Amino acid sequence: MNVRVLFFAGLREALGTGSESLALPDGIATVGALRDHLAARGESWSALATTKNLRSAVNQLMVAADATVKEGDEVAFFPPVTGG
Amino acid sequence: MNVRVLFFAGLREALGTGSESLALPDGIATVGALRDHLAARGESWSALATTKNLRSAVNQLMVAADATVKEGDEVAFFPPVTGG
Amino acid sequence: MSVSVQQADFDVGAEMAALSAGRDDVGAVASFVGLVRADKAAAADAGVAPAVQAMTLEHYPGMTEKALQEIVDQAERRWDVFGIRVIHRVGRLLPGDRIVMVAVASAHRGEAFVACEFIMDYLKTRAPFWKKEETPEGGRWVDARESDEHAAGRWDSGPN
Amino acid sequence: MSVSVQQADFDVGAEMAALSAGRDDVGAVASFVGLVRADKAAAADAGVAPAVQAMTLEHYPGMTEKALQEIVDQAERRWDVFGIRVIHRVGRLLPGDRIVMVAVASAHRGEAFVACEFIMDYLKTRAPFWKKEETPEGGRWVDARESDEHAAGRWDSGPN
Repeated sequence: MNVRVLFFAGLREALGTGSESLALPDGIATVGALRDHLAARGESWSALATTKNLRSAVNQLMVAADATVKEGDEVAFFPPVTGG
Repeated sequence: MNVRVLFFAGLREALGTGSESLALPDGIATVGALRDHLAARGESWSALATTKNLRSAVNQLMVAADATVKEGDEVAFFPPVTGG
Repeated sequence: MSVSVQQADFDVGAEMAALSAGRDDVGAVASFVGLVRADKAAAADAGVAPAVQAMTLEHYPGMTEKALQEIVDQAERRWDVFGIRVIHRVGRLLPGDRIVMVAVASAHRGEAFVACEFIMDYLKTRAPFWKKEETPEGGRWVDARESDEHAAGRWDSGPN
Repeated sequence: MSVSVQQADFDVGAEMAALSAGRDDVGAVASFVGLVRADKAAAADAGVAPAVQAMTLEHYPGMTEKALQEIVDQAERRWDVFGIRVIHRVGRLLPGDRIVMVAVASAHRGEAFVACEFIMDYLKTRAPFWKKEETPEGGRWVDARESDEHAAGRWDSGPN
């Protein structure tokens, strides 16, 4: 399954990248599983596990960790928002 | 005792005048008594008795009917305010 | 000058900008503008209120400015605000014309919003202005509204 | 277009005027402008927060606009308002610069004020923007504030 992953703000800086297209191994079907998968790369990627109150979105809609990820989805991870 | 009396809005129109300087007879010492005194002139002056929720001010401060009137005071009568 | 009563229109954007000009501690400016409504909907719905063609605003020169300043002073005592601007027009106005503006600058939005609402509520019930509407059926003085008294009353229980 | 995300500054007076232009049923326009604060007072008081020299606003192109539009749509469902305008800037801003504006037009002031506050509260907690402050000690990402979550939470019990 191919997805596009985006990172924003402090998380983007910690990872050193703002986006990535990747082919997911079988068995990764939720946002939470995708997050764990990426965090398991180690090094700076552990920021995905340690960022406080990490938020996620699928196809530009805010979702919880148990949300399903499908082929072609755009999945984003970011810290709590601070606009306004 | 000499006072200046002002009238505004619908009351001003009903009385046909916006202001008057007058010498009060002895015994008129409050805003309420002044109002009654003027209303007793009859004709259009009865508007001072019949205007709903008539408001009054002495020297440009909103007051109740029992407020004292002194020599040289500016006393105003007007309907409830409707600005903004 | 934080309070003005005038015939002329005003520039609300410029007035808001002036409240934060040259300083770097203002994080929030809340504002309100009131306009003349034609009230056609009410006229059509109820068949009682003819459409407003124009409106004349009368005030009590001297007392009106003092009453507005007292309201502004009270807002400054009650909330932590940096600046307040109130402008109220008088004279003849047409539907769509601006009548009044209130703008409040503060560090945070909560204070700015609440002080702005407070000033409008008190202005509506405590500042000597009177509106006379021109309609196809003639002139009529606007009655004070119960809902405005109610809105002003909700501030009475707070600190003064 | 009721929602814009842009680098350019905006003219809040012109935006407010546009909400009532050509119509005679708007009686109230409430607005809010948020600005960059230097936070010197906090820096001096607490000795923890160094003064802000500049701020960079990041967003999520596409999602941010959708999130703002969804907030505006919700406000329009909840209150009887005639028009809403939201502009949020992105990029590098200096203390005193405008960050965001919300303006709401309605027949009466109650709806205009409450919808304007609702939009600001939801924008603060639901629209993907992030602030990075530049201080003499370096850059720091602004933490989300509990008070903003609290402010947004007070709308949850109302009608949706």
